This record gives sequence, C-alpha cells and structure tokens, in this order.
Amino acid sequence: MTATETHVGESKGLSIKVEFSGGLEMLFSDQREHNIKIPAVVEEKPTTVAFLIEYLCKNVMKDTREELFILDGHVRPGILVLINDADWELEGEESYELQDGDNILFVSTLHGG
Amino acid sequence: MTATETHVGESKGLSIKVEFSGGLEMLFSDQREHNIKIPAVVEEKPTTVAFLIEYLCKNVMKDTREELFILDGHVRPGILVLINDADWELEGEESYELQDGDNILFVSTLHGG
Amino acid sequence: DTPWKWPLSADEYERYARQLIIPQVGVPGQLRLKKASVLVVGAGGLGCPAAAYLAGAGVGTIGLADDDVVEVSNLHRQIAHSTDKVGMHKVDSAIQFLRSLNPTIAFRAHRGRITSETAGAIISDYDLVLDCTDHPTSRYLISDACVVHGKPLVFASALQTHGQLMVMNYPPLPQGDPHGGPCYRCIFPKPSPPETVTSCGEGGILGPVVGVMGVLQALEAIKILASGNLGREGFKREDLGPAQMLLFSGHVAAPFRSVRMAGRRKACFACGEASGLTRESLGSGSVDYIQFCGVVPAVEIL
Amino acid sequence: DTPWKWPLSADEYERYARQLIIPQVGVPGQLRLKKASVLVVGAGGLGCPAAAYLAGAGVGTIGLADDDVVEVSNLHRQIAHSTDKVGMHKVDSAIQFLRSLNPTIAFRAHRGRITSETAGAIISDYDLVLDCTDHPTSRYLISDACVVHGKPLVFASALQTHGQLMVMNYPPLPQGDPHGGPCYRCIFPKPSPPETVTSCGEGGILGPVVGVMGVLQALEAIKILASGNLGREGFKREDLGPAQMLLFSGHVAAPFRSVRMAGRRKACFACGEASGLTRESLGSGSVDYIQFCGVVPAVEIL
Ligand SMILES: [Zn+2]
Ligand SMILES: [Zn+2]
Repeated sequence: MTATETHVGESKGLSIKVEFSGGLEMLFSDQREHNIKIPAVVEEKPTTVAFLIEYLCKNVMKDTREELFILDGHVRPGILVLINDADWELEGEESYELQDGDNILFVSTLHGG
Repeated sequence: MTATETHVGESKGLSIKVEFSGGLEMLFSDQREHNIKIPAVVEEKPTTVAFLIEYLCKNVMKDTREELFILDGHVRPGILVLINDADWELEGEESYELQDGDNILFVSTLHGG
Repeated sequence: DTPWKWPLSADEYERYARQLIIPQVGVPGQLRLKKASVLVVGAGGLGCPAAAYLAGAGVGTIGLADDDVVEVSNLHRQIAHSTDKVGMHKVDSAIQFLRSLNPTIAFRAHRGRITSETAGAIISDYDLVLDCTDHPTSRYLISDACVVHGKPLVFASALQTHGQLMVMNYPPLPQGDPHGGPCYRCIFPKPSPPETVTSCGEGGILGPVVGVMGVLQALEAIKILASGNLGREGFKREDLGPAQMLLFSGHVAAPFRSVRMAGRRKACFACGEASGLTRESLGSGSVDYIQFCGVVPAVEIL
Repeated sequence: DTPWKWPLSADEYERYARQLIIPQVGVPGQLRLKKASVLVVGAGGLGCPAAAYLAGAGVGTIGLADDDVVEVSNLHRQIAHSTDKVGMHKVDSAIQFLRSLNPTIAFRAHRGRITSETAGAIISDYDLVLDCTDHPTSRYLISDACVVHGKPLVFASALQTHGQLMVMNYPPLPQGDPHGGPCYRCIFPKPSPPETVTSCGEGGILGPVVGVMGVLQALEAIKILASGNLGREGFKREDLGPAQMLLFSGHVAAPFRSVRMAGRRKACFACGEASGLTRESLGSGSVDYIQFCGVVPAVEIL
C-alpha cells in the first residue's frame, strides 16, 4: 500500500505519519498509512493534534459520514488516539503540539468476539 | 527488569541497547536488556559490531560457556543478529559501524514445536 | 505403603511436566493455577481457544457463561464446538470438549446472559474474569462487576482482521486507589455511538484472528495466576511497567503493536475516587447498560 | 427443481458466512481455500491449533504427518487430542477432532516420520506446507523438499515463553530466481551446534505460547491461499514488502516484534544460483540431515 503525500504551504512544515486501524481506514480511502505535511505554526501557535484532526476531516477523509470520525467537534467516543504509540491522554490530548516525524494512530474500538 | 550500565572510558562514547532473546538471556545474568556504553572509535577506526560482540563476551557475559555464544571467533550458528530490527546481513554483518542509540538484538533460533 | 508426600499428584506431575520446568511456572505456579478459578464470559471465537488453553494448563475451576446455542456458522472459529453439536447450548458443548482435554479439573456452566442482577453472584465466585463477549453492553457490565468485586479482567475483542487485548483492573485494588489497574471505563469512558458498533456476525471475522486473541487471553490469565501477584500485599500496577494494550492487524507486515495506556482515571465512573458504583447499586440495576450504550435509531436499521 | 447455480453449496455459504464477508476472502478466496491442500508436518503444540483453524476455514484437503502417539504430557498444549486418546496415533486423534469440526473437507493421514525418501512423494501432493515439527533435522529436510518441489512453507517454532514465525520460499520460484522467497537455509545456513538445541520436552513450553504461533501459522496459510497470489504470473517476493520474521516473548511487556530479513541467499545450498539440490538427489538421500545437524557428543549427554 503506497502512502499519500499531502502538502500545505511550504515553509517550516511538519511531516506527520498518520495511521488508521480497526476499521477506520475505511473512511480514508481504505488506506492505512498517510504521510501528511502540515505547517509547524498555525495562527502564530504551534500546530496541535486538534488542528491535525480538523485537517484530516477536511482534506484527507473521502467518506461523507464525518460523524463516524468526529462528533461535536471532537474525535468520537470509541476511537483511541495514540501519539507515538502512547495514549494521547498521556500527552495532553488535543492540545499536544506536533513534532516533526510524529506518528499519530487512530484506532476504532472493536466489540466483536 | 532494570538494565545494567557499563562504561568504557568517557570521551565520545556510544550508547547501545543490547537485547538477548530466545534463551540467550540465560548467558547474560538472565537479563534481557543491557545498556552498553562503548567508545565510538577503537584503534582509530569506528567501532563495529565485531568489537561489541567481543566486548559482550569479555565484560557482560557471566556464564562460562562462551561457546554457546561465540564459536571460532564469530557468533555461533543458530543466533540471529538484528541491527535496529533488521537482519545484520542487510547492514554489513560484523563490519557494521555502530551509531549512537543503535539497538542490537541477539536471538537464538528455537527448534521446539 | 508410603503416603504420597508431594504437593501435586503423580498424574499432575506428568500432565503438566512441560510447563512445570518453566521458571515462570514451577511447582508453586502450578499449585496456584490449581487453586485458581477463572470465569470465561462468552463461549465463542475468543472463549473457545481461551478456555482450551486454561483447561490444558490446569486452572482448577473454569466457569463458562453464554446464552447461545452452537450454529454451523460458528465453527470456522469456535473450535471447541463441532458439527454434531449444532443446536446444543454452547456452554455444554464447550465443557464437553474441555473435560475430554482435561478431566482432572472442575467446570461450571452458567447458561444464560449475564445481567446486572446475576453478574455479582457469578463473578464474585471467581479469581479472574475473561471478557470474551461481543457487545459493548456486556463489556461495560462485566468491567463494572469486576471493579466492585475486585477481580482482574482480561479483555479482548476482534473484528475482520483486527484484534485488541488488554489486562484491566489489575491489580484489582479498591475504587479510588490509583495503584490499581485501569478498568474498561478508564479506557473507554463513553461508549461508541451504536451505529459504529459492528459485531462479528455483521462485519465478519477471520477465524485465526479471533483465535490468536483468545489464546493470548489465556496466556495473560496464566501469567497473572501463576505469578502469585494476585492478592500480594503492596503489589501495585506500576510494578508491571506502563499499562499496555496490544493491537493486532492480521493483514499488515508488522501485525502486532503494543501501545502505552494511561492508568486509572481519577474521575472514572466505576473505579474513580468519587465513584458511587457499589455491589448493591450494580446488582439493583441502577445502571441501564442498554440505554448507556444506546440503540441504533430505527431509520438506520432499515 | 431449479438447479443450484452458485459457486458454493448452501451449507458452505452458511458455514463460512463470517469469513465470506471479509474483503480479503470473499467468494473467490473461499473457492481458492476449497481447492487448496495443506500439509501440516507435526500434530503437536503447533500443528494442533494450526490444523484446527485451517479446517475451520475450509481448506479443501488437510494432510497431517506425525509418527508419535498421544501422551498425557502433550495435553496442556496439544488441544486437538484428549485424555481418552492417550496411546492413539497423533495423526488419527487429530483427524478425528478436525473431522468433527468440519466434516465437509478431506483429510489425509501420513503416519510416520518424514524422511528424505518419503518427503518428495508427500510434499509434492500439496499446495503449501506448515512446519510444525520440533527438531532441526526435520526442519532442514522439509525446507529443502519445499524448495525443490516449489511449495511455500510457513515455519514456526517455540520454546518456554518464546516463539518465532516466518513465511519461507514464497513465492516458491525456481532455485536461483532472486524473486522467490528465502528458504530456511537462507536464514540459517549452518545448523545450531547440537548442544544448543533444546526441545519442548527438555526445555519446557507454555501451552498458549506455542498455541499462538500455531494459530498464526494457520492465518499466514489462509492469507496466502485466499489471495490467489500462489502461481500468479510475475508475482515476486518484493511485491509483499521486505521479508519479515515475527518474534514472540510471552513474558515481555511488548511481546511481539517483527524484524526485517534478507531475501534469498545467492549461495544458498538449497535455493541458491548454483544449488545442486534436485528432487532426485534429495530423494536418494544424498543429504545426511542427521550428520549435518550433528549429534551431541556422548560425554555431553551424561
Ligand atoms: Zn475505571
Ligand atoms: Zn535458500
């Protein structure tokens, strides 16, 4: 599976590896890995995970059922967000400031057995 | 399990994470992970995996049965050596020049089923 | 006649010989397994392999809870059942299989769905619980019952080619104690919207994917029980290193990934400092799990 | 009476419903599984769970090879056998279990140890081979036979709390073709010194550890067979990404690790450019596997 390259502007960009698992890849062109290039600074503040999520919704998501990913402006319940393989709760959740090379994994909870 | 710290000299040292698995940990005080500090340059040449192996034998191995790790001056048949999770064949085997922060994993082949 | 003076019987020394010589088990670990009781909730794709390896290892008492009967569409993954048992209660079918594997241990059948009213009486009888069910309502209920009754929980789930596994509420310290392990609600404080919940029946499942997760549940249970850490004075969640969840994706080159999770959530509804959940409130049905998890609006079902 | 016009029978649609709806399988994948034949060498700790999930998934023909009989010390991990089958040939015991799980597929029993003389005749009859044995001599022999007969091999091994798994000789292109997958000898050109070889009987094994590896072997086999890549014109090892070996350590916080392996070794004795190994030379016993792997000197055994 090849990864998409997405560019926004040029100067001082961050290269972020975004992954979807547990079925969420379905909402993103059935593609598990996406290499995302986003600016390091947005409105004079360091770029946060909150911005990345908005960006993914607007620019990467192909499925129209946005509510399967975002609910009331936040990642919907039942999706785990992992920043460099750690629960984002350990990293400040939405306010985490992205670093170049970060890996952000979105995993949908499974219920089957 | 806490990791041991081993020092050699001071200036320009490399920090190498050495791991043993598949039963080899038995030869190294039953300890899976070792943080090894070795010089970056030995006899005016960059430090290689060959030097690390010799160093492990002399300084870290507690078991007297050296032949379970080294045979005829080389890692014995049946031990896989992985440099940053890649077979050392892909990296130049014994002549690979160590970089600070490298992870070197020694795994004994298993035969059971 | 010299009286038998060893801690295990001759048959047990023979049957468990290959695990007795492992340092992580040994005779003390085997004796702990023998004294232990494990409840497996769900005798399906996770529960079948999990119970098989628990029985093989000599867990003294294994309870199985399920309200389903065997169907032919189960058999590609539910390896403790068989074609001639189609229509039989899954719990009875599985126990028949498990008993033929190891007739020296005890089995208990709980035929019927676990509810708020029955969960306490069932779970309080066991040392450890495996959540092998297939719906969020039962997953929240089982976790809550494990919290108020002080039982560690080995959670796993699977769908299509994916699986997830986590040891929860271990050690099972009292509510509000930050040294206890996080519970299911600490990880998933709000349930997934019902329209995003897909069962194996709807979404499909590869047999070995759910099989791997079930076998790993048995391994985690055996490790906990054999270690002797359960009930050891002063044993803390942190002694085990960071809490981990194991993620599996069967069609990816590096299929397994261990991710680091936070500990107990101070504000957790179940295990948190101000939790009002008690054995009594749980048993009286004060939590409506069906409403909490929600139902798909009728229009979506059409 | 309208004639049945669907590719699978009604029973098959029902039995395999949960995997038919997975995109990686579907009806084409199920038909490929049905047409396929898999040889499981070794009906022990790896072979039992592997064969169970292969049978569940509907692999059309499953061959089992083993020369052992069931012992009570097998049962903690060899879940296709049972206590009342102690003394029975493992192959017969396992097939009885597998047939009750899925009576709609075919089974073939190979009672006896696979030797240089018999390996070719047995292996050439199958599409894919699982190495579930427990000794280096059989592992080298099976790999060599897979190379000269062009069969992919799913290798796994286990000891104590450790496991290893790798798909080998896939795609199974002719010797010397660099686009074929590496064989067992590419990874382990020289055997381990015999004094370092420990069997599960000697070193011990936790049941779920070898169980996980066996289930994962079944998964790899199902993925290969359902994909349709086997025999697809122009299909190359590189199309799958780098060759990977999966390492497992049951007592570690992050228990699984996928490591990147090199491809075929140009100088490989079996699959290399100048290999003199042929079906004929293998079958005539020109390679002495026992001598190649060595024997522990008598003094060491004492
Ligand atoms: Zn909690
Ligand atoms: Zn080769």
